[in-house]
Amino acid sequence: MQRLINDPNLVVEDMLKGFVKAHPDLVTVTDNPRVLKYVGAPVPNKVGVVTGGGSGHKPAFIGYLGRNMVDAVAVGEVFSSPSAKAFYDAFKAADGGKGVACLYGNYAGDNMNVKMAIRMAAKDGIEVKTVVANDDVPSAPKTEREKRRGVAGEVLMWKVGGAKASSGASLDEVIAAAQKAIDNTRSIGVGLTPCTIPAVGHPNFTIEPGKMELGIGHHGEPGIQVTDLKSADEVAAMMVDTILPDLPFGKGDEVVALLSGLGATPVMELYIVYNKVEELLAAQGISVYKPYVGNFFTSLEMMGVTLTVMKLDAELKSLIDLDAESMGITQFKRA
Amino acid sequence: MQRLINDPNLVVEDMLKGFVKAHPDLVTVTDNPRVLKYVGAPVPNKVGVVTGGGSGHKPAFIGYLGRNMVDAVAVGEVFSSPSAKAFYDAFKAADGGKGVACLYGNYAGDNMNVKMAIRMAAKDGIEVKTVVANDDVPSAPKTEREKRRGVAGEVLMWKVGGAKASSGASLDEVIAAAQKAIDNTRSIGVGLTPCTIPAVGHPNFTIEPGKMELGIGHHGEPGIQVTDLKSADEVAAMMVDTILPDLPFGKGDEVVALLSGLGATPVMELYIVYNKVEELLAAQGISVYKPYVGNFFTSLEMMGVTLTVMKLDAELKSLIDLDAESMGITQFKRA
Amino acid sequence: MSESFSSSEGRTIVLALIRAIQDNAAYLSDIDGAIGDGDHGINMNKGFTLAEKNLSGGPVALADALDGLGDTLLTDIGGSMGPLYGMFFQEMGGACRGEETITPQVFQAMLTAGLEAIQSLGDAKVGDKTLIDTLVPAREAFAASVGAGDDFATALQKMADAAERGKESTRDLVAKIGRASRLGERSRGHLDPGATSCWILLRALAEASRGLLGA
Amino acid sequence: MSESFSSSEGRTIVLALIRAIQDNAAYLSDIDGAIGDGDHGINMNKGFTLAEKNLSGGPVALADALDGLGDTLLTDIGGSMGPLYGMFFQEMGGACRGEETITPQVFQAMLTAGLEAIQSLGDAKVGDKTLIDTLVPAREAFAASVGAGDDFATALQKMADAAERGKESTRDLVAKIGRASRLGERSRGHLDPGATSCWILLRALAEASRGLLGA
Ligand SMILES: Nc1ncnc2c1ncn2[C@@H]1O[C@H](COP(=O)(O)OP(=O)(O)O)[C@@H](O)[C@H]1O
Ligand SMILES: Nc1ncnc2c1ncn2[C@@H]1O[C@H](COP(=O)(O)OP(=O)(O)O)[C@@H](O)[C@H]1O
Ligand SMILES: [Mg+2]
Ligand SMILES: [Mg+2]
Ligand SMILES: [Mg+2]
Ligand SMILES: [Mg+2]
Repeated sequence: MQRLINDPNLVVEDMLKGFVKAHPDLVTVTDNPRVLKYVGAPVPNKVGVVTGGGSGHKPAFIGYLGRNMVDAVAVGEVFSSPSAKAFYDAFKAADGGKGVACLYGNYAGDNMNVKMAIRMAAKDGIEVKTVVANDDVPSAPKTEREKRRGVAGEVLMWKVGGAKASSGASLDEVIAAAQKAIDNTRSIGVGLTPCTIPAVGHPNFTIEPGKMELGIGHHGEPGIQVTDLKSADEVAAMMVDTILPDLPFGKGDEVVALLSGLGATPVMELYIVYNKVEELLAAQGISVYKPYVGNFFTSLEMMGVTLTVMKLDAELKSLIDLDAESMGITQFKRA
Repeated sequence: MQRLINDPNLVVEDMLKGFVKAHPDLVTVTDNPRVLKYVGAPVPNKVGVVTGGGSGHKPAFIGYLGRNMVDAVAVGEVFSSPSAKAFYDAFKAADGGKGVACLYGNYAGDNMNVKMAIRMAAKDGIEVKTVVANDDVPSAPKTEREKRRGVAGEVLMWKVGGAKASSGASLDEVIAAAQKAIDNTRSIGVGLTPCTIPAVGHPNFTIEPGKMELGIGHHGEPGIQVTDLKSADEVAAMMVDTILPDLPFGKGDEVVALLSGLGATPVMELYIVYNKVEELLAAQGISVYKPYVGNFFTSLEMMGVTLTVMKLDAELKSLIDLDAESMGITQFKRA
Repeated sequence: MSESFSSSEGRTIVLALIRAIQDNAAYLSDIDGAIGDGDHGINMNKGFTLAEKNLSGGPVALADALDGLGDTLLTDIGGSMGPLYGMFFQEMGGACRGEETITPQVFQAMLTAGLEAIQSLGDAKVGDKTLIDTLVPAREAFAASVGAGDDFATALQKMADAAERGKESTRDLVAKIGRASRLGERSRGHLDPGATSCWILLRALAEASRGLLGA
Repeated sequence: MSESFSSSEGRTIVLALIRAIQDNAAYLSDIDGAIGDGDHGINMNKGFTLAEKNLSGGPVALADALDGLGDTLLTDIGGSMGPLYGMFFQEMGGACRGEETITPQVFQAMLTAGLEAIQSLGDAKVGDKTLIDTLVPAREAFAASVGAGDDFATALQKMADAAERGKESTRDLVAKIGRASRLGERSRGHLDPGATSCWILLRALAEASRGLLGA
């Protein structure tokens, strides 16, 4: 395990300390060491936007704290849901009096902890509503969409939800926009190597050299197919072919295409894959309104990529276009 | 080799195509397929800022094309200098009539190709002056600073040079600012794993599991010490202890601290290392005016980090603070 | 040998649970290493050891002690185990709140409340290779034994035995839920870590209770 | 057997150089694999094959043919080999520009110009384990042979033989420059790839020239 850590049981603590030091203009601590918030939170009279999840997915989750983005994040151990208390404290840190939109991913632990945190918040009179991201196509058939995992589509859900909240919208409006974002979004991942949780010390699944796993999850959850390692163009085609029919996307659609590395894949290769993705979308009459290529949602030092495509309407376009300032996404309108 | 590529001899071509598709608002092609330029270049009456180098270091080099940053980049094969013609064409693409500042790293190939490109440009009446980054402390003793390699300090040289050029400065002023930036900057790298050039297909150096190499270069050039893999805190201390005495940095200094991953190290770990770096600097009375933590200058899928520290004066501070828009660095002043 | 014990013995019972997890932390991680990610013992030990710190010094009502343990797991552990075991102990505590003594009937209500809490949170069924495979037969055995007229101590022993058989049953199962489900057929032949920790907890609970009954 | 050849034979000479690199591309990469990154043959082959495309069909002056080869290497190869070999051939071309025939004196001037171009660009010295270790003794052998009154063909042969000995000398050297210097002592025992490609080029140059001389 070639890793730069101290005590493997304290990687999250150490990382959080460094993160706060590196981004003092964006984030700050709260009373709960497992909750960070945007320096501006709670923004009075704005719906609070909260997320949370296990660590090891940088920039997710704390990397999306910021202006017009997420207000507070509950932080879990590596690949493990934050506690109910952390979600609850994140709700309190984010609540500016208009309620809280908790936008998170569909994992058993997160579902349970969020459910209980909502009960705790209700006692304080804080209204919390949720959107549960389930953009990962390979994790369940379309007829059981509620079983699908949330993956990099969460980034677009936060972008949209954060922008909507900043527009002064009500909690129901924020929830509706974020829900629309995730309903219009489909993702798929391809893994090329496993990864190692520091406290565990060895990979807890394998991908043999020369092989790849189509449909793998962000924690190494099983995919739909293990094949010989394909070329970048073939991988692009496999991903596009799996997700386009699922929504379905079609001729004339304008989309966001987000191609994220899983951590250890050189960014050079993300552009090689994106080159083909864009070409394949164009061939189907789908135009990329806004591309995001980079490491947006990773899995420690896993090699591989995830492709996320979101179909846009006028509202989503304007929300995607809004300025944003966070470690993971910083964008400004052209002067 | 678990890599997402097509023809290993065409990775640069494929990557460039994808890059241009992913960043149409920032970069555009030129007649030379190995030269990309900022969409706004040449900016009339602005000194053109050019760099170039081998591929495989993303965001470097093309990732720093943008507003208030670099105007044109010459692109080489993976880990191999661009041709003289590419540098020459980059000069032409960047020249807005006030001459060109070529800010690049100290490598034999780059030195030779830039030298010849300058001769070619002279025939066209384009004035080109250079700053050659040599921030890598371990690559030669201080008495032979001219032999040192340029590493992640180049990013700060581009930030400063790009900002200075945008201020309307003359070529000599831009060169002076960029030279001051690099003269005030010291770097060091630590490698934890080797990397593989796709066209070669196997690593061309080794770092045994459980070991690390202090002072390694961006292409695996030899470091000063191979040791057992140390903790993040110890690695931070080794890096800080090597570079601080070299300038030297001291009590009361305000600095930029740039901690870059080498490609495959999880970003989580960069924050773990940064946490200690900041603490060690503070202990010496050195305060971090501006931290940059992330993947700013990588070496394919090498694991490891580089630490770069730049001592600031009033001019450098204001140039570092200026808005910038590029794939590698996007920053805006607070509204 | 008595047919009930005082509800003021919360400290005794919960300390026994904590010791059981501490003593078996490495074993539980080893089991998790075979089909999971090897951290089950680490996770559980972290939570239970923290609960020990939060346990006040003097005698504590069983309801409060169990509630406190559940609280700590819920607050500090996260993951799936935090809420599952957290709610399990909170609901067990709730089911004996206000009782002066713990009778077989109260104990049965506690088991039922704990099991239902877990079932309402997770989606696991018997046969999915989870702690449910330990808990369901354990509760049934206790209820059957009490129904058949056995004394409290015997019913507790039968509960622990059934928990052990339930735990052992997971060896031949293919995991349907959680991390081990990744392995499919390869998960067969290994114990489920959660089922094992659940057996260790129920065994400790039975032994401590039997001690208080003078058995 | 004549003592000069026509300067209009540029195509013949440069095609011989191109073929020599193409035929030995895999060999050169293998050598580079032992102490470098294994791409020397790939790099060289790419440049020389491109130069073949740029070579016009009919007879070409040697000056133009060499200049064209140098141009392609300079324009399209990059790295260190592009400028080093690029300038080498450009300067060789420059040294015979305007000559009607290539005499031993012209040829010697070409070698000297090429060597000086490489020395002025790179910092390598004899003994650093680079192509300089081939080129320097080759030029000296040619000059000595001409000085001693040998005929052109003999001098060419002595140049090629010296190039081979120079190349072989790199086997016992420790690399001081370039990628192989990373290996320190471990670079000893292996040929230097650049020294080897330089020998292959000089041998092809000698053979093609001797052919034109009727030797
Ligand atoms: N939904 C669920 N219901 C009941 N038990 C579950 C559920 N999901 C997982 N488990 C239990 O969790 C155990 C693994 O726990 P642990 O190793 O602490 O968590 P993780 O799998 O996140 O590393 C499994 O052995 C299984 O018994
Ligand atoms: N400064 C220099 N002068 C002369 N030859 C050099 C110099 N630097 C490197 N070389 C030659 O370059 C050869 C390696 O070339 P190549 O493999 O194409 O480049 P790279 O090392 O970048 O992969 C070495 O064997 C050496 O002979
Ligand atoms: Mg586990
Ligand atoms: Mg785990
Ligand atoms: Mg080489
Ligand atoms: Mg090379």
